[in-house]
Amino acid sequence: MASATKLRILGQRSLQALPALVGIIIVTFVLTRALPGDPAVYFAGPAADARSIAEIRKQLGLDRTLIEQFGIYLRQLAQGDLGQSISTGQPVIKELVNRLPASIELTLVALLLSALVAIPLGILAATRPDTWVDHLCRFVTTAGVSLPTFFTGILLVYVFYYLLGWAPAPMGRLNVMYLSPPHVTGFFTIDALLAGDLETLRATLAQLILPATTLGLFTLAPLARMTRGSMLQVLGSDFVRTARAAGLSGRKVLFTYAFRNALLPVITTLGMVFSFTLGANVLVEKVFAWPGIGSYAIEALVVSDYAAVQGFVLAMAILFVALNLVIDVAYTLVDPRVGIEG
Amino acid sequence: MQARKDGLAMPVAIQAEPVVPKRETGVSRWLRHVRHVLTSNPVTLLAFVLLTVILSAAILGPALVPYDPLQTNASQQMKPPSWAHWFGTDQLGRDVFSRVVVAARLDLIISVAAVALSFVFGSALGAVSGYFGGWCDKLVGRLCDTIMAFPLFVLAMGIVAALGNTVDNIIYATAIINLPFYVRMARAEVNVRRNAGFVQAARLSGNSDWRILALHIFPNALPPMMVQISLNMGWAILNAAGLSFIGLGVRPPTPEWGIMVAEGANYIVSGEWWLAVFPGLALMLAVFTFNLLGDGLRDIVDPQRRT
Amino acid sequence: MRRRSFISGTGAVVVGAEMLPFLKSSAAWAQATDTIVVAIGNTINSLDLHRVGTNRPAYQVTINCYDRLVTFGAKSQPDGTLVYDYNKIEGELAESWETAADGLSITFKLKKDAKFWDGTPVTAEDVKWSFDRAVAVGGFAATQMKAGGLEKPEQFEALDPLTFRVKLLRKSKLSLPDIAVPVPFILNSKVGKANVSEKDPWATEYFHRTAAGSGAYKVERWDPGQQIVYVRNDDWKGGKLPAIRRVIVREIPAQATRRALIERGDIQMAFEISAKDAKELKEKGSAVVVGAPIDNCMHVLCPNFNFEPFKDKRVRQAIAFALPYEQILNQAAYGRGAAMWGGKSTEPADISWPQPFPYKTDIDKAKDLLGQTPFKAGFEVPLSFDLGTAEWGEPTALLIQEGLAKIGIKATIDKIPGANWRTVALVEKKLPLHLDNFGGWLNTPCYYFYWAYIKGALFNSVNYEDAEMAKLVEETLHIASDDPAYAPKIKRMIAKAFDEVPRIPLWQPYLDSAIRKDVAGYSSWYHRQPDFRVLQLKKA
Amino acid sequence: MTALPLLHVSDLTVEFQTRNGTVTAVSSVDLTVAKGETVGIVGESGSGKSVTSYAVMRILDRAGRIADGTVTFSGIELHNADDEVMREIRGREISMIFQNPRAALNPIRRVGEQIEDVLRQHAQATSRNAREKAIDLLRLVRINDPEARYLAFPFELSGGMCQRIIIAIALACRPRLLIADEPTTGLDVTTQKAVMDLVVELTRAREMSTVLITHDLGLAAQYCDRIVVMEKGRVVETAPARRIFRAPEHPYTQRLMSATPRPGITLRDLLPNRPEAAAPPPKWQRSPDATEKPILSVVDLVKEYPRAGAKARGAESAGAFRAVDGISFDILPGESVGLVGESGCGKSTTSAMVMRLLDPTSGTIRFEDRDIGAIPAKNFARDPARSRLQMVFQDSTDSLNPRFTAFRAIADPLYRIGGVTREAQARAQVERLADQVVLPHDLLDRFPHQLSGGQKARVGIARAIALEPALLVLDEPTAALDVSVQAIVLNLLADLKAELGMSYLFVSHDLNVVRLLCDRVIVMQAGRIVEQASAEEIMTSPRDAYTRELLAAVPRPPV
Repeated sequence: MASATKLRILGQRSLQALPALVGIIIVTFVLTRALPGDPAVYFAGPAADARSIAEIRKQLGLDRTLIEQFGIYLRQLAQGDLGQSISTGQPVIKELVNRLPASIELTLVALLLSALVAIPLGILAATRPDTWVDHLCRFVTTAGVSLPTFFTGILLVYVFYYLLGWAPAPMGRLNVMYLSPPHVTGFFTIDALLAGDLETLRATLAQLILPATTLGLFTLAPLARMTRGSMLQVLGSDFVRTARAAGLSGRKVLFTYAFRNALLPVITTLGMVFSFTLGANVLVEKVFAWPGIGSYAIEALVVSDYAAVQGFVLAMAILFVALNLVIDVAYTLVDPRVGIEG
Repeated sequence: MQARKDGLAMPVAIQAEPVVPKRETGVSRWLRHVRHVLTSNPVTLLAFVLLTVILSAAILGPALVPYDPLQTNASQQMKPPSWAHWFGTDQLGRDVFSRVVVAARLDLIISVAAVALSFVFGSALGAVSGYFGGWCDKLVGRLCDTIMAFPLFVLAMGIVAALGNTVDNIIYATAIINLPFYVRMARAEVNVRRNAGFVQAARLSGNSDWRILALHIFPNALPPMMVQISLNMGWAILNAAGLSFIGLGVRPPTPEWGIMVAEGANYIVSGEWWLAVFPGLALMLAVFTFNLLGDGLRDIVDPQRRT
Repeated sequence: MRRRSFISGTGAVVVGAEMLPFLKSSAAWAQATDTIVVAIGNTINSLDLHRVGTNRPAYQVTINCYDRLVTFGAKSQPDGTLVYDYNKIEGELAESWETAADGLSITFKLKKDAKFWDGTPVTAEDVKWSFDRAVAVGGFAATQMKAGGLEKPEQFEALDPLTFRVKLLRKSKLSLPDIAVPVPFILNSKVGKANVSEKDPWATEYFHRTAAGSGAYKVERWDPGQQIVYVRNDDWKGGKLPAIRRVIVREIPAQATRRALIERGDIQMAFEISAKDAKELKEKGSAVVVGAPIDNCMHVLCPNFNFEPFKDKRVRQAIAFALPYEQILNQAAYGRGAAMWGGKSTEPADISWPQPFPYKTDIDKAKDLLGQTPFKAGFEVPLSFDLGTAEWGEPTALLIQEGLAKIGIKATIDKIPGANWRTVALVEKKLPLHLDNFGGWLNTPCYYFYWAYIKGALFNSVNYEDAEMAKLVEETLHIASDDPAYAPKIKRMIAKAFDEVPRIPLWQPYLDSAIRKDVAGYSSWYHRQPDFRVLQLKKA
Repeated sequence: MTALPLLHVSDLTVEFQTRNGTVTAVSSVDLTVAKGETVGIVGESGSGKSVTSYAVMRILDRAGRIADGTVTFSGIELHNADDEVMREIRGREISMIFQNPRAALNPIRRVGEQIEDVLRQHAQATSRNAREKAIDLLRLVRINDPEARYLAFPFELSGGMCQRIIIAIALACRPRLLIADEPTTGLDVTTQKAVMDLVVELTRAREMSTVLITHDLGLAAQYCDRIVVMEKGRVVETAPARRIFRAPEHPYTQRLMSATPRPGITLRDLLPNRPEAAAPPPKWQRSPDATEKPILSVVDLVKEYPRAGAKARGAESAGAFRAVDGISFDILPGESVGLVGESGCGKSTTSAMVMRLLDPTSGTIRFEDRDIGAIPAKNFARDPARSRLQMVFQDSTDSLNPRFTAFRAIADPLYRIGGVTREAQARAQVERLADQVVLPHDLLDRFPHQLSGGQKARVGIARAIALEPALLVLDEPTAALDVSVQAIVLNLLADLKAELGMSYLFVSHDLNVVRLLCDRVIVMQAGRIVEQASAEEIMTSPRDAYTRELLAAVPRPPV
């Protein structure tokens, strides 16, 4: 009975996301139209006269009323057409498909790095609350979240690339001398592995390290904090006491009993941090010339590139919904109670 | 997504007899409590000391600094830190130290105003939807979902780009993207308390729903929200800095940490590290302070932590 | 279909023709001495200059991958750097050309052996199609063509496969130079015609993604927003075969990163670097800085005539005397520019343009001038600049703000994002006080005035209107520069510009790029794009 | 008593580091448990009984430590044994069961696996036969269909079943000593009896020793050989179970004894120094007068909840779950009616509806001749009847706003409904109320967490009577209190009723308590009233089977 219930719940959750998506579509449309500047003028290029601007306005459909424009946008959307970006001159959907894996790969690696550091730190702090270890953990992770990512990024580039020469040139996902691996998933690390090309894999990872560290530093604090908090709570709970009273080994108590329970809120945080990071890495992408959707969005926004901004936000929203679904699934896997108790 | 408190309940077995000294005035009792919170945790103490430093810079800064933060000086362009210019000078020969100190006020205003706005509106919406539930709850929930599904920084960028890059708009944008956090938190905190015994008791005492919400439930939801408030103050500053980095920050020549870091970041590679590093440190210190402040603030507002 | 990675690639737009195997290992790559890596700060958004919406950085594709009939030659600067020579027109696809006696037509003879990349010969039909396209598609291309008197397809005629004639509407000194600008580039019309549709008669969608020309470089790979890779067309007939076989142009948005890359030697060229980097790299010697003042271009402060106080000439002059020019040039442009102030006389000595205006920093005089006006108590005015030019715009604006404050004018600084800039500054022309950096492609003073001092002209963002000026421009625009009537009229124009200062010049900027020591042959162009065809790599 | 005790605790002192300095939770406790013996540790909250057991198991919080004394188990010194040794002993030699069984199990691990964990930790099973052994254990603790239950998660089991799982875990490795820390607190009496009987049966069969920690003297007396009474961290008396009831020696034990409700006594008997001399018990018990008009009349009251959750009970009606299923009863002026039943029987729902905090699905509630059931709960705050209907809540901690001082809590209804506007006026009235509930005035400025349980209960009562209501609903007002405090509060309630002439609707699970205070008793089961009679009748000659079962399950001290 449980699995069917759970499936139904997951279905409901994804349906619940629909109003939010509709909201996103409307808000984005209005927001982009509120952006200053006239794309027709921008599109017309330098030295365009009033007539050619008017022509282009017509061509872009900007001479119609907002309602009409919205209708056209919806119709195109229904056909899976996100329009064409002005700033890169490519169909938005294609750009997103190309760039999304870059952003996701970066974010995932960053989160992985971050989780690998933050979760053990959080556990360590929780097992020694209010000691110097705890304070140190808090201090270190908080320091990480206290710097603007672009600043950390440039600083890392300066030290590890410019001064020390340890890191490769911050020129995107792969150094110029490498060829991107055969496209399967769009994740260079995975594609390189699939192709068995270890050298490209190494090069890809090398490019990833600095931006991922930059982002990872930023996400350390929420993860460590949540891990510590929920571990503390679980370690103080009755069932951990029962387990200890039953003589289970410290390792078993800490991991099988305490940590698995403490993981639940950590998963939620991880999901939130993921979507937050995906949105926030726009700045990091800019510093590292990372061809992700974040840098794409910034450029698009600055030049009032309606289609690109709309496409980007929509993609992010869908991703966000999908992510929540993944969290729900993860939650369901870890917690048998999902859907049974409120 | 539920909010969990990370506090640890007191060991079950030791409910030591509450010891309360004789009659005290509310203020002195509160001060004693504050002192206790501060001394019990070195990190919190540090945070409050830093906060004092930042606050005094914000209040007294313009009176204290050695130079006019806006005064350019052709002969003092890009000078490294020295006795005359502790933090060096920038491209236009302005004194970086003076600018960093004076910027404290604006940055504090941005973060406090943004957080205050999102706190007031967010917690009010959240409290109402958590208490009354029903269509109001649904509506507010959808609103939050919509905001949350946006990549938040990009939403802030969009708002500032659309409305124009003034301090006011930066504050509004920051407030809007922080809104859902308060809504959800207030909703959750109110929701768990809406049928608590003391709320029922308040109903029996003839309190109206609004009064119960405002005077009985809401104040009790405050302590956990304090943590969120202080975290968000830090975010607000970082957010403003990020906006500056892409050129949507406050207008020059107003000194602001974010814009100074953003502009200075371009000079790191060419060796003028002081342009970005000092405002960066100030910014980090402020964000750091706010982040560490949370637990302390929560303990101060929470009467249960009082002895 | 997923075999060769860079064909299916991550959405790479790849041009057909021969595929050279990419070197996979870094060691092998480092040995490749005929490849350079170039960093640019902007995005190339199309391969087709004619297409509406193509941005300025994309012009480099046209310059390197397509040929024109004619182009400008080059000359050496005193410091050894090369710049284009406006007065020297050379053939690219044209072997020779002849202007009719009445000056109303030019006949071009094409090079016999010139071939497109697909091996088909370049014919006059292709030229005709390309010219027709340039005037027909509209937008910037048509506007630029019009400046040279090239407006209608009927003007263009393919006499025989190797002869092409342009009929001119009027005799103009601008016509031939206008044929030498990047706009009238020659596309492979056979490929083009094969890809037209009813909605798209000029195959803009096709050429947007695919280049098909006869130029020195082929587009090997284009990842929009990331990089473009050029590979040499060994069969090029337009000029001397380029020395560099492959050029990889990477888009690196962060300026600090570009600087780090060039200093570390991971790239061979950082195109369009900031004035500060130029100055410092030059001093440091960690890279070679190449650059020259941009012809016919000035950074100016524009007081808008729509704004009441600026209608008064004395207010504008007062401002021109209040600006801290020296400081601006040193602190905002790091000295990388030619002074445009401190002219000796209110009458221009010659017709060179741009030339220093007879103003200098003189606060007393400024106060005096302002004191004669109803605005002696001062006023408030927003001072705007384009966010995209914040690099120099912001410090300049700050210094101007300070200078104006000294005579009681309170300026508030307003950064305007790129998208909005063109709308409010150039189209609506409603910014009261702003910075501008217009430069004319065709290097004559009348051309500059045509764009910037005539009512309604795009770059006349101050709404300056003067009947005499309009008449002078009209009279000088097309006549030859050695015409005896020309110089006096130009002098009059410049004198008016001195006196009425609708645009207050600050300095003439440089276009600087940084190259590694082993790269040679860089040449600066009015169109502010890199020309990779002339570069060489010195063997270590 | 055998010569060598299995467990010997000597001079044990446990200290905790708190913000207010060091607190000594247990001081100089001596305790022995012989082989096969069942020892009860009895005491009220804060007596240190649980801490003593934690110290024996060495599972004190980080803040706590054994400051002094020795703990010897079968010759091994536990107080300074290293962690390795202790892990071997825990679960294998000494095991422990806790109160709140549901929370004591890992919520996201199958119960079978949790049993296996222990078996395998102590090498009682291999990966091959662990499952089999775990199922055997489930069978041992009388869990039906153990193969299926092996796969269950704790949330899928009832509280009683969870406690059986805990027992299975505790007994898995055949330990020699079982420490049961309030094992049945929070369980219904019938479940409590079943669980305790099971524990006794299993430990006896295995010749195990047992330490039963409880606040319930009756329970201890019924199941223990010997009883240790603790007060404020010290052992005040140790004696065989029978003797301690017959002839308690220590004054504290005597107080505890007398305060424990039991058949055949009156309310005043609960108090240690019977104040008969000072004030004879008021005539508060009244005989029902059929002609009198009831103050409250409930007819066919129904409350349905939509079946969102997969609640097992009441699953027959497809659409909704009926928490209260058509009940009718009256309360006469000045009458005290008890509403008794086990958890989930609908008694709290009923009281909430009567209180107009909850809207009934159908049925009428007539109060003082008005159908107040028709007035929506959310509007009732402004109804004139509001002041006439008040309530004392079960959990006095939960029912006091943590941010309100005692004064503000009591003054709140005075300001809101009582028409008081001035601070001085409120102060005077609150102080008068404080006097009525015997609450020292200096406590009025404290926050709830600075008050003891009894004090909080008094604040709650003072608040409830501030408006001089006609009907007071008492929802398990003493359930969370120690017996000695309960005794005082119950007497206080009786006095107040006599003084103010209120009617009481007393909701409780404890028949012994109800009997003491109530004229009439209503017994509820599964949303229905199964029996309604005078208190004496119910106690002496219950008619309904369920009532009889309830009565039988109440622990009876050997008087």
